[in-house]
Amino acid sequence: MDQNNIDDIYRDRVILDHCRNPRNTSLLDHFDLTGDAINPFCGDEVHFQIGLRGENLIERIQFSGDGCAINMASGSLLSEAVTGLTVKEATQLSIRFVESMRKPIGENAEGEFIGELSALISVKNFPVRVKCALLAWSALEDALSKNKSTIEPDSLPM
Amino acid sequence: MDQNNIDDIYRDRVILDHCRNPRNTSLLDHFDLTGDAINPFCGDEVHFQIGLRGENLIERIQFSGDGCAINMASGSLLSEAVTGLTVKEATQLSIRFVESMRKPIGENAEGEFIGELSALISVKNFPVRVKCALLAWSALEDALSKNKSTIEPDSLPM
Amino acid sequence: MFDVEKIRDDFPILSKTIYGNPLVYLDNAATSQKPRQVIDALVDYYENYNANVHRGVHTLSMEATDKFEDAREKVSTFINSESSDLVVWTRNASESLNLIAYSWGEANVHEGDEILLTPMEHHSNLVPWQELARRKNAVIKFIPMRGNGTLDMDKVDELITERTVLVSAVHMSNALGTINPVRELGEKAHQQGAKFLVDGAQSVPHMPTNVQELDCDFLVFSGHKMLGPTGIGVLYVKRDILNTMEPFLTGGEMVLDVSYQEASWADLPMKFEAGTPNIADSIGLGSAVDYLNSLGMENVRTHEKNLTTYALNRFKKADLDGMDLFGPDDPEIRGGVFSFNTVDVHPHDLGTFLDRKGIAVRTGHHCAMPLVRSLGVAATVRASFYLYNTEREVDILVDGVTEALRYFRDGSE
Amino acid sequence: MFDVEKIRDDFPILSKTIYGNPLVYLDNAATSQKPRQVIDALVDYYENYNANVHRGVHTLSMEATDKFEDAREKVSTFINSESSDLVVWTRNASESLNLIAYSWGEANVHEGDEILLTPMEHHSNLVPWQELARRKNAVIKFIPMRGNGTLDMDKVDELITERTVLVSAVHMSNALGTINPVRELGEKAHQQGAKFLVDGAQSVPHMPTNVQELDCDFLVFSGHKMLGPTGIGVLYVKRDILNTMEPFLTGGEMVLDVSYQEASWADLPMKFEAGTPNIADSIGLGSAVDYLNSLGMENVRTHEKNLTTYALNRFKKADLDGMDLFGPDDPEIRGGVFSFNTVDVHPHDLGTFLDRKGIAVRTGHHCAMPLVRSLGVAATVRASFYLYNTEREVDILVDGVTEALRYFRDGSE
Ligand SMILES: Cc1ncc(COP(=O)(O)O)c(C=O)c1O
Ligand SMILES: Cc1ncc(COP(=O)(O)O)c(C=O)c1O
Repeated sequence: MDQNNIDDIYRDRVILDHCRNPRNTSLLDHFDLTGDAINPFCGDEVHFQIGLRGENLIERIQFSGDGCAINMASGSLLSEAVTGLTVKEATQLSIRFVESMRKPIGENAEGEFIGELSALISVKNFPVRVKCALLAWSALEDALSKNKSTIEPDSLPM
Repeated sequence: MDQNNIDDIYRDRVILDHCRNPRNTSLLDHFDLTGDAINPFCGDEVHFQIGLRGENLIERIQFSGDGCAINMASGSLLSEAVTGLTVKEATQLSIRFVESMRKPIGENAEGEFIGELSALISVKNFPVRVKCALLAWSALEDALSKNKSTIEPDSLPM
Repeated sequence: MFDVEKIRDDFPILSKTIYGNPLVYLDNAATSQKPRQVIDALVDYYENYNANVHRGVHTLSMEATDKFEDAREKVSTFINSESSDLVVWTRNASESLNLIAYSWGEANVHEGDEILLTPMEHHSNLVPWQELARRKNAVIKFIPMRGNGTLDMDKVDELITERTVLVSAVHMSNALGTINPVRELGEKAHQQGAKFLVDGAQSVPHMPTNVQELDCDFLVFSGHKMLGPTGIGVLYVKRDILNTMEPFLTGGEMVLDVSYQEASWADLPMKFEAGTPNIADSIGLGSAVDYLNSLGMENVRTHEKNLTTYALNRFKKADLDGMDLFGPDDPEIRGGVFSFNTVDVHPHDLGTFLDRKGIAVRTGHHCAMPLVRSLGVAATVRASFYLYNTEREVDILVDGVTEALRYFRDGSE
Repeated sequence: MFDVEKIRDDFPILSKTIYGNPLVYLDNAATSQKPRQVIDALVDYYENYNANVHRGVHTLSMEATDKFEDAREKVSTFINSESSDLVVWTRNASESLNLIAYSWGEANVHEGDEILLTPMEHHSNLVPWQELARRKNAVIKFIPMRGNGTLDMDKVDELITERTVLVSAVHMSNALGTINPVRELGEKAHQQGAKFLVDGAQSVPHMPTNVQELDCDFLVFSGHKMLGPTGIGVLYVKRDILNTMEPFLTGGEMVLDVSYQEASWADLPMKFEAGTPNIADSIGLGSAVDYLNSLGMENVRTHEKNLTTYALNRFKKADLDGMDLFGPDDPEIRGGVFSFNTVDVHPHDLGTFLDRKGIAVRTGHHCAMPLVRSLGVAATVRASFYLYNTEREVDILVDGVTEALRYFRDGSE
């Protein structure tokens, strides 16, 4: 049978791949920030540990979670995307990504996001699954917000 | 304009006539029974005083009330119809009339009731007004029920 | 443009005849008729995307959820609410009022507290407060009314005291047509720290409504009186207050998390909506709002004001013997509601007479028994207009009443 | 005769396609689809006799009142109630349950009293009792369940004590399909003087219901799950109990007499129906009952039992690796509800996959969170049947699930 339809969401198998083999799952020995998010409706969970270099650079990140393919892939993809970013850059990426997911389809191009994150943006075609893709970003925000006191005021999310 | 439609209910002007000139309205000097009924929704009221001959014969009846044409006509027509009946006969007439009013249209002939009462039966064509026609009968039942102790058991309404 | 004849074409029922006469529907304060567009919205829902809303992953459920929440958004914008999560679906204005009385009232009304009402409240904005006052030993007071059916606003300042926790007032009276100065009332309530509730059951359908301008804490209204289906009503509550309110009905849909021991609540507005909502009729009300917007609520109000002016003049000219028309005679503070009594002819008889001519009016106490009694009558006849009514229909009404009086008085024709 | 293909023709939505595939609607436990007859009844109401009910003297109002009360009569007969004045209209089963919890519960449940439930209750038959118990310091107990998703009836005798005031049980579980022995439960409740409530939200649509035979004190159900419109539900209460119950919502329609000081109540059932009722949808539910009667509820049950047997066999034969099907495997005590979990594939992913094939199933906790958690999962996929479903559709479902498992496990097709 024709699987094209299904591939809208599990496009290029990126999501499926990240879901089956999530990246950055090894627990960190040392970490500076932790963040969690839970969706009680479906029981999905995401947890992050973040190890910083200095006060600002996300050097290492550990992802663990439980839930649907989109949730798992989102956590895994996100962990790759923010590695090497400053806290400020990660915060901005998060804001931009969440906004983009919430905009009506067509108002922004997937092209805004490069690499594998653009696969995640395609979840917009399944509005009811958008929250699955956003749970990991909530956990990230949770983690980054705990860094508030140590980061420069202008890097705070608006 | 064609008034035929309206005359369904105010047929032969009997109702209109009884409403404008209700019968048996003079207060009685002596009476044995009183009965009242009120419809709080429309504020209509009916009151009867009944004077018996012996323990059973309705010799005189006084009607007073307030309300719509059908209510007033019903009280007036009823007062005429029961004068001269025994309590038992009046009770039976009341049961028969109320039943007849509640039956679907067509299930009994108006002819069941002779004379002016048959005008009242035609109110059935206006189901929403049936309760206007029945209020007086409630007041009659109220009065007759107070005679319970004095009448033979078999004359009680079922 | 507001073209009443074109509008009438949208309402299938308006082409009906009653006993051979064209229907003249003047019972709009009881419920309005529905345009084709609203009926079609219901049919479209049931034929094309009927499904239970929220959390369904299948296409129909997603579509139903979107349209259901769209409708909430439309209603929210219609009353200029800050946000659609302050708009709670109920069955009708009555349920909205009960929700407030149970959820806000139980927590905020205490012994000796005062609730200030007007004497022209519908039973639905009276009895729930009587019951609450009984449970709490609170006190209900009423703003006195002037002879012409308007509130005596001079008395309000002394009636609102520091014990007053709620002032609740009908915006437009369904029994008299009076349009009350709710903005002023609200200011006075707030000056004393009381909450302010507007019963918009008769105003929202007939004039522009702006909750932020009104600055009301609560607004209630019913869909069925504003071209919408039966079975759907609205409660708007200011965010600060809605946030503090405990749920009213509990169960499915309104929970966040449930264990065998306890439950926590979903976000606004779902926290106040237990069980499968009235999906179709919410969407139907959304479509009614679209229809009203397409006409413009200012235009609706203007049309009805013109009709009211016309009717006031026609009744005055007819100069009907023994006819008492209640309510203010200034169309600026009167909606298209004509309640009257005729000496000698009982309202029921008049109602039946008019019905036989195709004219649908209401007779009775209009769910405002104490008010109608205070007018010295047990019932009135009420003709009430809406956007599809015409001057021609006012003529038919006035002629019908004239004829009825003649008929009942002397049996002549 | 029960001809499923002919029946399907009555449901406009069933000819829809989803992503190019014919709609296979298997989300009936959430809400049912509606036949043309029911949709037509709504349209007929709005186009021909829409008016507010009760006490209107005009033709439309009389007709609306008649049809509205006819519908109540139909529903009453459908459940074999002694009389239609024991049938109260609500919005849905959830509101019916809240009405009982507030009106009967507030007056009859006291500190230390016990309420006995099953572990498979829908949130709507759980949370209102939790809230009541919290207010009253009462105790909620649960009948233990056996591994196959049935109640351990052996434990009931010791659980119903003289402190038990209410036993409330779902007749058919919306999460497992289990049909509970409610008659037996009711007998045990009554032996100890407890009242007995049946949540018929899933049973009334799918099998004959006879309240006198069940001897239940309360029965609740929703119109939208039995071919009726959204927004209309039913509460049946035995006369002796209903007579003692105080009103729940107050306001218009439910009063007999109102003064500025106090109010008295209308007769049953209006005493429990405040405000303008959901007239159209009551009539729509009446029409749904006509439709169900025309098929015969015994035939509906037989059709669904056959479908359940067929599906049980098909799933067994497919022998899907890591698939857990919940609920009893005896079709005599199971409705057409198939809740399952698949190791490795999350219910949401499965739901989305099936949707793309036109198959509408529900995924989640089905408003029975504590039950679903006790199964050791956070969510299940649920396929639920109704009278218009076919064996062919069961095949499509089983094939779809099979394919999904393959796809998600190894990405092959
Ligand atoms: C067993 C059961 N009880 C109660 C309900 C609540 O029904 P409603 O949402 O229509 O109030 C449902 C509906 O999902 C149900 O399945
Ligand atoms: C002023 C006013 N308030 C409240 C209501 C109650 O509305 P509903 O019956 O739709 O609950 C009405 C309806 O008659 C009304 O006119």
